[in-house]
Amino acid sequence: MSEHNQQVQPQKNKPMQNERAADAPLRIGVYICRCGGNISDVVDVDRVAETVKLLPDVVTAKVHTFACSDPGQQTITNDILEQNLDRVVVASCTPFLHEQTFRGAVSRGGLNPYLYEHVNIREQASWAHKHDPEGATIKAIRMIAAAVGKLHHVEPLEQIKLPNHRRALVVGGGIAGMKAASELAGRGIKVLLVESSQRLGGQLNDRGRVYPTERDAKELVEELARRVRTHSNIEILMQSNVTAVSGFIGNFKVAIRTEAAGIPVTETTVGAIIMATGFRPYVPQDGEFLYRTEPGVVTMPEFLQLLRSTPDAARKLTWNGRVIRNIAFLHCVGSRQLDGVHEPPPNGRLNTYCSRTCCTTILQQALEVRHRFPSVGVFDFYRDIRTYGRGEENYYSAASRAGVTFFRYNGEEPPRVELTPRARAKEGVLSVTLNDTLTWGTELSVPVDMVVLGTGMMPGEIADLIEQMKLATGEDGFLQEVHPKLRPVEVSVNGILLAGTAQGPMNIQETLAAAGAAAVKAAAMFAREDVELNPYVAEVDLSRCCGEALCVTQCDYEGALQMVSMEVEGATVERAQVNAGLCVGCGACVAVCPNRAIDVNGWRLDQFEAMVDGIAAAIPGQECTPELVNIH
Amino acid sequence: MTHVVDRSLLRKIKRHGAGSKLDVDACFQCGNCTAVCPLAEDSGGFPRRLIRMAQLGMEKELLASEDIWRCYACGECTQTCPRQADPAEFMAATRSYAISRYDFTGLAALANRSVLGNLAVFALFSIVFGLLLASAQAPVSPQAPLFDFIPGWWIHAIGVALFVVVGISAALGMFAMFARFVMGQRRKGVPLRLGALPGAIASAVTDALMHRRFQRCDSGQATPPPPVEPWYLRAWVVHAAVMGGFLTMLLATTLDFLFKPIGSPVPPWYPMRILGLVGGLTCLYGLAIIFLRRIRAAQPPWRKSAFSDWFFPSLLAATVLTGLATEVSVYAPLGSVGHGIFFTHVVLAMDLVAMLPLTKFAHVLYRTLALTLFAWRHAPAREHVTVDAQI
Amino acid sequence: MAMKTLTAEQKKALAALRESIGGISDEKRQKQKHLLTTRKALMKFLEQQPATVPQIAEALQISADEALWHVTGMRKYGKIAESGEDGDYPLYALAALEEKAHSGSQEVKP
Amino acid sequence: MNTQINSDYVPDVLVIGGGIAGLQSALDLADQDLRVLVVERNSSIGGRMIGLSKVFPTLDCASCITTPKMSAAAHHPNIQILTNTEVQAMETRNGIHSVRLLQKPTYVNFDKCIGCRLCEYACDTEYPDPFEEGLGSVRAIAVPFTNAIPQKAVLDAEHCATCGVCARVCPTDAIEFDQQPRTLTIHTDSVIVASGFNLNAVTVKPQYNAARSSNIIPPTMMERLLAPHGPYGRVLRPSDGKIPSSVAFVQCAGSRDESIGVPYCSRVCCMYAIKQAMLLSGALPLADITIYYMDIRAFGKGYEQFFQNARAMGINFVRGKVARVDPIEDGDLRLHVETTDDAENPLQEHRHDLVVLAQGMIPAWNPAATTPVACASDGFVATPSLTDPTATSAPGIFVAGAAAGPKDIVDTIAEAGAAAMQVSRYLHEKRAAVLVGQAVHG
Repeated sequence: MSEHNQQVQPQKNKPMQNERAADAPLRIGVYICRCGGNISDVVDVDRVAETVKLLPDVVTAKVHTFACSDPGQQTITNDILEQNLDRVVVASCTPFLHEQTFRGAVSRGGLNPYLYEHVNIREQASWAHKHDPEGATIKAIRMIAAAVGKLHHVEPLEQIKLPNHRRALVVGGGIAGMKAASELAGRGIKVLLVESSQRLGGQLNDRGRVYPTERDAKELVEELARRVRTHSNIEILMQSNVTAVSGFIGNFKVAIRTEAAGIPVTETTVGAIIMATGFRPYVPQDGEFLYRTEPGVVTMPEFLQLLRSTPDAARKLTWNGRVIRNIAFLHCVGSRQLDGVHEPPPNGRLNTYCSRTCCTTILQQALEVRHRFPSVGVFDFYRDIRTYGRGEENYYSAASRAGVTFFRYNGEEPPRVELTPRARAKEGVLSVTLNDTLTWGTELSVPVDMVVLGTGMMPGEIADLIEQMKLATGEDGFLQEVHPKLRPVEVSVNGILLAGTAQGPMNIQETLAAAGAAAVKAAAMFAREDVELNPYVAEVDLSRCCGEALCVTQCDYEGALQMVSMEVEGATVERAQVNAGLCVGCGACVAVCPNRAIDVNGWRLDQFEAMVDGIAAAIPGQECTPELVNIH
Repeated sequence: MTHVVDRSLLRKIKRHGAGSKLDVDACFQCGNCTAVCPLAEDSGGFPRRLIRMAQLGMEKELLASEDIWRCYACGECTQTCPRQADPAEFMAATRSYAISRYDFTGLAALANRSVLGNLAVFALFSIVFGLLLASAQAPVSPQAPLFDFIPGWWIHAIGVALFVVVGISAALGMFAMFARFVMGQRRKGVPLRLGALPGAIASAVTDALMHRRFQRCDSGQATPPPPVEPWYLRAWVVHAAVMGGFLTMLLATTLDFLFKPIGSPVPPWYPMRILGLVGGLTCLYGLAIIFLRRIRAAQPPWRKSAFSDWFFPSLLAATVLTGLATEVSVYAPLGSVGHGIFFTHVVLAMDLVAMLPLTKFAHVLYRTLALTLFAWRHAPAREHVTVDAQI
Repeated sequence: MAMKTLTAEQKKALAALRESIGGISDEKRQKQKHLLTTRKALMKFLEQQPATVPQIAEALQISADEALWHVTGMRKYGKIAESGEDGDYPLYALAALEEKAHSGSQEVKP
Repeated sequence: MNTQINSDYVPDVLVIGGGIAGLQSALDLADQDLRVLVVERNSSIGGRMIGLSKVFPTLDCASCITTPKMSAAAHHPNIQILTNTEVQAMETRNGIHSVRLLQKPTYVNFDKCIGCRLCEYACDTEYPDPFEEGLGSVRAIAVPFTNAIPQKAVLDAEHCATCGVCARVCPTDAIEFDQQPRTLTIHTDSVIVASGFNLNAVTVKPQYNAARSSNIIPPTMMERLLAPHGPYGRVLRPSDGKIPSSVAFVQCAGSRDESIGVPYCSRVCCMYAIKQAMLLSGALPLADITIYYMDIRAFGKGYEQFFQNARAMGINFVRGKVARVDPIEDGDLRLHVETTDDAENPLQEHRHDLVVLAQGMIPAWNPAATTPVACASDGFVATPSLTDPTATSAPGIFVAGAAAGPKDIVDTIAEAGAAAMQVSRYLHEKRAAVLVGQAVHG
């Protein structure tokens, strides 16, 4: 729609902030979001608006149901244009979600986007003080007062522009890594693909057929491997590991060590890093369902290996020299674990999540056993059958129709795998016993020759990389995205993207989709000449710096703050210098500088002081100021 | 005591189903069938619970359950089954399987498992009765009265003997079921009061005769909006017509046997004759509707038909039709054709009786017994039944 | 609200639109009439005291779900507002004139 | 007409559907400087998601996630959006897709309309609001809903009483009663099908009696009841405005059921039922909430924990397929279920005053009828490639989101990104090939 496009252009003829007469009062607009009801159900937003309107230089204060929606943003843009606002406060949800949204709205009004303050009155007021509406309302007012105070001390800032190396590093040569690499290469972007093992394809090399297409996993691996091997934009380093990462978006320095002898550590520069480090299969603890105690108890990967190594023509399924007549499949081994029911592993962390792929994998194998070896009885022990994906429910119904017998247990009462009493050993050396909820809680015992543990997925072992790259992991140990819907493949470090099961359990199509999603973010980033970063970085006031280097020793971010030699009044002295690409604006340096010679743009000490003054000031229009700390 | 799973029972039961079409393996134990059933009560046993027993090989429990007989095959479960596992047909197959297991001669198993077996048993009985009847046949002219063609006393003698044998066989089968039931209840620790048995029998027999339970299947409570059929087409009415007609004919025959000298000529308006005629026509009406439904196969339970579903009504229809033809030939002598019809009728009637404990027809006995047992099991708890189940 | 008069072209276009939708049928006319009279009656009823949906339905001789629908529409456009509860049912009352229904922004005035 | 786009506008990509999948694809493509045309058949972009209350498992309000994306797309210099527009047909020749579009009249000139809603306030014809699932009312001329984009009034001719008052109050003379449908054909190198899903009807299983009670509702209606600005402003049941005290969720009411021809799992129902149950227990602290299910499919990241939290909150989970729902007195409903949770008393009847049926997801559009795109036996777009799950059977045409099978929002967004990547790779390779071809032949 053309009218939207017109709104994109800032109104150039409007006087910009810095053209304002120095002594003219500010014109501040405050926008308070109901957030549907998330805020307004607790905070009296109308009262907040009326109150903050009385704060110095606030010329308008409005309430909106969804400030982030287009009409909400439009209100702000229009007010800037029509009421000549030169500062804006939005009090809504966390800035994590929508700070960028409102900066955009402010820009469209022709205002420098950093003349804007975001106040979080959802997480910090309405949600935190759900049962104290009065306290939450007062808190919201005070927080807005702090922002208004700060706005009296801000100047326009410009985003930091840094050169963008149009080259991506893909860590991991499984299907996610290969997919991401081949997509980017096809888009004309150079890719460095690093794989730690000797073969491409990762875990999928150990699979038979993939569901739901029932085509050979090898086909999929080979097709992707062919693409990455033949594409001129892709450089592959096999048997190699990333050993060090530094730098920032558009400009990461990585060190890669290749296992083969004589090859020195490679150091190279990339603009983005795609983490496709995959998962590792859950390995049961010794004795868990008699695993490693009885040879008849195997994990799913081991069983897949058995099926693949059994010739198509074989009439019987044998394992350890024994003919298998009955098989039990156990779901949720190492997944959906419950506190107090399951033995925690040595690291103490239970796998409470669902591994997403085990149900269909089990049913696929159960079906294959019934088809290839019709005399083998197949027994399936589940909690919930989770054949959620396209075509997956068919496996469940086909397995039922092929004569697989199902048993359902409560998570609190997992089945027991035991050695069969000697008297019944001829029916099977092992037995699986459970209280079957489908059989009105009756205790059932199924004699079998083999128990296949439906093992799930565990986070890959990449602790070093996580440490190196300062990545966050979730409670489940997998790499954590910023937000599952808003920024699903990004992490808190800009320029690092997630592809596939490094992020959590996924099946093959989901892995390929996630890899594509990661690639598209990299492609979009590389569409720009420069990388733009927030200007919230430290800045040294050379007139005050005396070169004591306290700040440098305090800085946690390698390379962000360095002492450099420079000429000052004819003498060569050491002074602190900030690398804007590496500085995260944490402020550790600010705290230690004895001369107040270093400060963080956008979060300067005088701005903090103004915020504190704003919080502490009397609430306008209120005779008796409520207690300052009304927070539980 | 843990139960050891055995998959073979389901395979055996499936052989009693409508050909290879019984897809009960597909059942994923959702319980829809039980909850949709207008007759399921208390334990919620059927059909899901019975399918589960079959899946796991719990034969003892399955045969001790009276639940299979409380189903009137309305087909609601099959129509709504999310896996299209056909629970109604499973129930029918299980009834057939149970008849075979209760019968000690093995003939039921032979008759119920295959078309050939069914025909073989039928042929066997027909030959035996045909030879027996023929053995006493006097050489008479085509105009001779029917009971000179085959002596009435001989028919009666065979008939009485047949009834005794069948009676014993049926009694043994019913006892087999009864004993399993009692043992099953004892295993579960459910107390049974002997004093409550007569009351239970009385209520069960009235239930059966009045089709009280069957009527619930037709109540329209099940599938909305009920395309309410006219009363004369409702399943329970049709079933009552067949049953009632048959019982009426049986009554007429018995009364004849008791009060009318053999072969004595009676006018067409003789009360027993009229009773027999009314019974026969009623029965035929019911059978005609059943045949039509099976041919149209529009919806469960008519969609799939096992051979036994055709066989028993066919035998009954043939018996009634030859009976009516015999009636005609009494008043309008048809010569040797009439003799032939009469001979066939007697053989078919004897087949019918002989196959009573072996075929679908046995449900007359087993269902009544099942209703009795159900009423008996529930007798002590009667006072509490009225509690509303709503939560 | 400033009311203009329709131009000749607008009138012509409106007539054409009316024709293109097959005219205004009696049924549609009745429906519109019913809507307006019901709304009017509802306003009048609520002048006496706040009422629940079943009470409104009974007073207006309409079904409860229809009553709820009218209440919903009138609430949306600021004619009535919720005012407390009576047992399991919310009470509805006439909205004070200055209390406009929620629209996107507080300061957008109809 | 609501736009100035003509057939001479040649986008790099045409995206069919302005829901979350289409918008995400469009944004990911536009950020790579590709020109994108988004075609949406409704009056606003935002799709299904903009009608939701909150989203699992984070319980973010759906608007907070959707509206910024809608807004970003609407403001993006590389994205054009056509609302009220349907795809009529598509054909492909020499790798160029010619897509015939039908723009339905809105009777409002979008270039003139300023979204002031004066027409809406003046109109006195109301009809059941489709955005509110028919629960609320909307006027015959109205801005579709609070967060709609574009914020333009649209006249519904079917319900219009043709009184003309809208034209009399419109400050910018935007009302155009003589607007006609317009067809235009767009030529483009690539297409993304993001046409989304519908739910099958609540009446699909006659045993659930939805035709006989307005208190048996689809989940989308429950979303509106729970939405911050839902039709009633709070949770009430539709038959008489009662505050519900006992709410049932019947899972697999329109899927995993061969008897109604939808054998597949709809993938999202377990999670949204749990979410709705949690939101309900917040809105109605005294109400009993029960979820009747066969298998809880909490498979995604953070979903299992979400399910366990719901259990801990006191939401009842009853394992069993509900067989019948019977309307009884006082507008209440009686559910019949055999549960495997209770060995002693499995056959149960439960009384509730509001029942939500988890309907099945079915395709919203069948492209196979008018375009080269093939569908699979389940009716959704077929994705035959092993390595490129967003590729359709037709070269240059890709698919994202629920058009290729039931999918939750997280998976939809990932897939939309993947489809966008495929398109940009396809275009790059295609254009590189053309350049090479020109170099060779030229």
